[in-house]
Amino acid sequence: MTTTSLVDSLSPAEVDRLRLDFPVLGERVNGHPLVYLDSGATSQKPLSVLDAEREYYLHENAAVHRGAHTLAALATERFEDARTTVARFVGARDDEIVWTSNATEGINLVAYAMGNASLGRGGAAAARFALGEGDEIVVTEMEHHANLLPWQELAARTGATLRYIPLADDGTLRLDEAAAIIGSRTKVLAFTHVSNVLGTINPVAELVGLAHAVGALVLLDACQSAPHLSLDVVSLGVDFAVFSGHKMLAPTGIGVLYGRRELLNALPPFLTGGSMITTVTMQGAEYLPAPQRFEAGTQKVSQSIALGAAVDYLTAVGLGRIAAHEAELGRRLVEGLAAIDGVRVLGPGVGHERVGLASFDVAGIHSHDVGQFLDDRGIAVRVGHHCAQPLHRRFGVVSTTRASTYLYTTTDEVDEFLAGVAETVTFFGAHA
Amino acid sequence: MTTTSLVDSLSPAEVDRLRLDFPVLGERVNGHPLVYLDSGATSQKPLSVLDAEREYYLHENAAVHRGAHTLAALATERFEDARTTVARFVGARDDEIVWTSNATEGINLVAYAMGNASLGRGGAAAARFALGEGDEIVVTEMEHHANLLPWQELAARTGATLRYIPLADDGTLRLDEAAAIIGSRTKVLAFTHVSNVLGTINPVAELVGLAHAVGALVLLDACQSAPHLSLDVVSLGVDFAVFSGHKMLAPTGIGVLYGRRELLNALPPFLTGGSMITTVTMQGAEYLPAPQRFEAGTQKVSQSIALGAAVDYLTAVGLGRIAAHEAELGRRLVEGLAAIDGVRVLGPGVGHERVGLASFDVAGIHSHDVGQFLDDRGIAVRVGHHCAQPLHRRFGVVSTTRASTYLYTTTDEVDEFLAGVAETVTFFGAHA
Amino acid sequence: MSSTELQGLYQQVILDHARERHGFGLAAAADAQSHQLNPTCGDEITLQLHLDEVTGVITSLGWEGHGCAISQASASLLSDLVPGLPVAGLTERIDAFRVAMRSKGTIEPDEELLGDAVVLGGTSRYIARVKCAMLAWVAAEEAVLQLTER
Amino acid sequence: MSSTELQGLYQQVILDHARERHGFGLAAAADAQSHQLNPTCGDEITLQLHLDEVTGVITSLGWEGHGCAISQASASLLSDLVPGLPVAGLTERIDAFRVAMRSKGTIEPDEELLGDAVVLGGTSRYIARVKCAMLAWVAAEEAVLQLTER
Ligand SMILES: Cc1ncc(COP(=O)(O)O)c(C=O)c1O
Ligand SMILES: Cc1ncc(COP(=O)(O)O)c(C=O)c1O
Ligand code: FES
Ligand code: FES
Repeated sequence: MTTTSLVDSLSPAEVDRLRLDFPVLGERVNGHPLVYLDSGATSQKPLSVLDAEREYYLHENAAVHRGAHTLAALATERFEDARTTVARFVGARDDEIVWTSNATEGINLVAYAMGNASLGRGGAAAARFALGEGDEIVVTEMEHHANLLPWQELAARTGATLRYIPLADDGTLRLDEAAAIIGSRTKVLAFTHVSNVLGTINPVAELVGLAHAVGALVLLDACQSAPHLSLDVVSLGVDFAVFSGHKMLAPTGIGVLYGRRELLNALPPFLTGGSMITTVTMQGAEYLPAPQRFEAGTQKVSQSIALGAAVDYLTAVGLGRIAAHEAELGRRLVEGLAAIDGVRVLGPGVGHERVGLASFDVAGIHSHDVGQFLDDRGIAVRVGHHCAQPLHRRFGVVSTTRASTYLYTTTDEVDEFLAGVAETVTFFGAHA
Repeated sequence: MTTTSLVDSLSPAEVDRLRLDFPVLGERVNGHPLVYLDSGATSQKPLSVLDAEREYYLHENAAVHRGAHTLAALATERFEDARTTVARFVGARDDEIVWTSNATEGINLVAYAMGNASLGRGGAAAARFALGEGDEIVVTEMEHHANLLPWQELAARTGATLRYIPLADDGTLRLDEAAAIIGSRTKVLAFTHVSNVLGTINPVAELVGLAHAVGALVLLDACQSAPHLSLDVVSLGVDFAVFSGHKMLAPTGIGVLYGRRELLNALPPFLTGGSMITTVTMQGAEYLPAPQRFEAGTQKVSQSIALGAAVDYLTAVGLGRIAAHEAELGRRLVEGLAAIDGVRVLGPGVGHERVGLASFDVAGIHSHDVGQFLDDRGIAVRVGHHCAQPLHRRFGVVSTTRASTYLYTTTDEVDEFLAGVAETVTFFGAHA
Repeated sequence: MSSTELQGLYQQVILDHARERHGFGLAAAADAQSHQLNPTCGDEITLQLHLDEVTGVITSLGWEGHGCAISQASASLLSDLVPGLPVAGLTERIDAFRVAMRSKGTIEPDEELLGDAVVLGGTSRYIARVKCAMLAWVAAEEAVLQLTER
Repeated sequence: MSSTELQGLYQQVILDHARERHGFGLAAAADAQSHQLNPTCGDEITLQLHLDEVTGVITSLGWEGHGCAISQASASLLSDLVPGLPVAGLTERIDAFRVAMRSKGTIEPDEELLGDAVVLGGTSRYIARVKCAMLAWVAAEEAVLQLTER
């Protein structure tokens, strides 16, 4: 059913071995062993990632791309090596990878740079990015706020119109509607690869096809895909893609913007400051080509290096196998939840493809109460709107409870979680 | 002479003890013990800072301000405690401290938010931040590119005019000119507290007085002061201030924007995304008050916690004593350099106040050759324009060599550096 | 199977109030009305106060909204507490409730002042849930402000 | 006092060329001219090629600019190398020089092709300085492009 079913999954013994690399998974919470099912919000980190960052500070720390001393040269090399590692991971070229502090910043970068182009910055080369009245930006109804608000604001600043592709009741995108909405006025199409609430994998090729047919640019929010599936930005054909390190074994504070080379070099700068210029006078400045053009000021050096180490870890395990493991866990989650009375899973039902993530509503019990009950037995899930209020509104709920897995999640943990949900119903229902 | 001379400095024995907290200072470079005189670019980190971050990942890592599980609550508490620590450090209130990834981003945040206000975002409350033709932004000729380019770009986007306060030959600001330039058209005055090239400490009170007399906002670039002097944003009377963690013992990827509470709450958002809203529809959004209003997406959690630990370290040593120690080193640097034939120090000469930092030109020898020679004996200095091209142009040079100290710098290191500079002259001169 | 601590948070009285919400429903008009939103979860409440203009005593409190068991029980318990209180008496109770809620479990709420609402005391140990318990009380506080500013 | 490695970087020939720069000075007109900037340091060079239109041989190379000893010596050495070369011969030498420079010290520059400029070989061990050595050669490459595109 899933495209990854041809690949071997991870064996239980292997998962147990991997777990040793993540000491936090051995913590006890409220007297119970931690069952961490909130990797969709942020992942845990293996020792190799923590060590990579520490080693950097113990032996090589210096300002990069500045100064000629030995530490600075070493730091610069490590920093650029990490860029190469990440570039290979997603099938891009080195100079197509821009460091950001998270995916949110990556999307804002593109939106603001387009806003700058709309105000005439970047000259004729940037004219293709300019927006104005009559132009349209298209997103979907399932976007995370990070891939919605920057476009709302850009529309408000430029006079462009924001439109959105609605959802079918099963949580898939209405492609018929998409075909009607994406048209000659469309300048950008921004959508998520994998929904952080529904667990659906969107049909990238179809959407890219629609957008490129009308000359629109495509930005892919790969936050929930880059950590879990193998990703090739070139074969996906997107123009821009963003993701966050903290969801894929790396520390907080580091993210990635991929952009096709000629686009990045035509786009006006966003943040301005040191290390991104060739010449500055009091009157104006000349900017470096990408990626430096978008990397103003002192960079997230140790975090980039740590993201490189995280990618090495993921690559060593194998993205295909991680995806297969998580697809199994996702199936188990949905089947188990669907079997509990009063539980309604959002998005694709039993038997349909999804990643290792499920959001659900329990009739008559608020998600925060569900989460609190589970936390009492050491099970960490996320509750609330998951930064996707329009999506929740679409399904007639204010909030849901979400369980999300990663390579270190065991089937036993999923089972414990399912038992916990069943008991939640009893606990809050038993008093009826 | 310096205001800090009443405070005890650090004894050599104390500095030696402190150095044990910084293992990288024990490295050897090119066969020599490392003499790290590039703290003005980025500081080294004590073990307590590295440990704080690691402990967080080993025991508490989770997404903050989201979800109700135990790890998330712990992480949120640590994260907000760090904010309190940093707020106290600069005399601000908790909700006046916004995390950024560096000082550069902090300045861009204010400049872009003002740009957004200029486009009508933020409504009537934000009208005071709007700029247009006829309005003026004032900076100085000594600014780091980080405090120049964002304003140049803002001027270009809004039609406002950028003006600058020139420098006297001794590297001080021409206050007579400042008084003539700052006037009723001035909307913002942005200047650096301490010059990263000259080592001068600018007269904040006078400049704030001039700006506030005409109703202009003041942004202080505290990058080179927050790590080295005790800073009180309220008594300085500035409206905004920015600084970077990596220059003050913290990791890369974390910085701070201070803003007066009522200003931050009136300023339109800059980056938009998750965790900064109350309500989102497909048509628009309501934004949270500061600081969350400016903290879109997953934050730099472990880096904030590490910055809190860095501030604890600095506070334990004492900023007054650090400043006194560095003032001594600064004196030694300038006196030593001035005594070497062919060396010209930029900025205040012997006998004038400066921090522990000096940039200089060696007649007939390019700064990169000076730096290379010093590096050969393990001495790390910075060479180039130090992201201050207009300043260098003002003094008729393309680049300089810069030595900069910190609390862990010894007088022996300064002496070794001075001997190295003298030998540089001989080496490149001896072949004449 | 659930820990005694959790049983402390979700006492029987709380679960009962969450299910059968006292004071639920809004009138067409009121002497004061406040709407509050809990930004961390998106839940909200609208709360009304009705005053006896002559005696200065609050006659009733009505509310509508959605939220977790804690927030719903808290609003319900508050609506039981208020009728018959002078405005200043309500303010005193709001203050006392806030102090207990912010105490991280160190201060037991005062039963004299807060009546059945003391069952919410356990919430103060769960920092992330304090806003839930406070939601109705913050709305009441804003409504009181409207009454006193008139 | 300075290490042998450093002596390898700053060989006597290099220091001499840095001080007495061959080919320094620009003509009012040239057959090709390129301006290059080293963004890491802000140094720059303007370089001109003069061609014998009949034989297709480069008759001379002139340049002006500022930079470190490596960059100045490199331009000076290049201007010694070029006169008498056909355009294709210059391209061949630029390519050979680049390969050596990018080799991190693993490839010795070919003396047959590069003459005295082989003294710059030590630079390839100092990644941060490779751009210094390359600056004039990149300018020459761009100038050659102009010649061949005519
Ligand atoms: C005075 C001054 N302002 C701004 C900056 C920029 O800081 P960052 O690169 O950390 O954003 C620096 C340091 O590079 C500086 O010294
Ligand atoms: C689909 C999706 N997009 C965007 C984001 C935002 O990522 P970040 O908060 O790391 O910027 C997230 C995660 O929160 C996400 O799941
Ligand atoms: S979770 Fe929303 S009020 Fe409690
Ligand atoms: S340092 Fe500028 S060319 Fe060498």
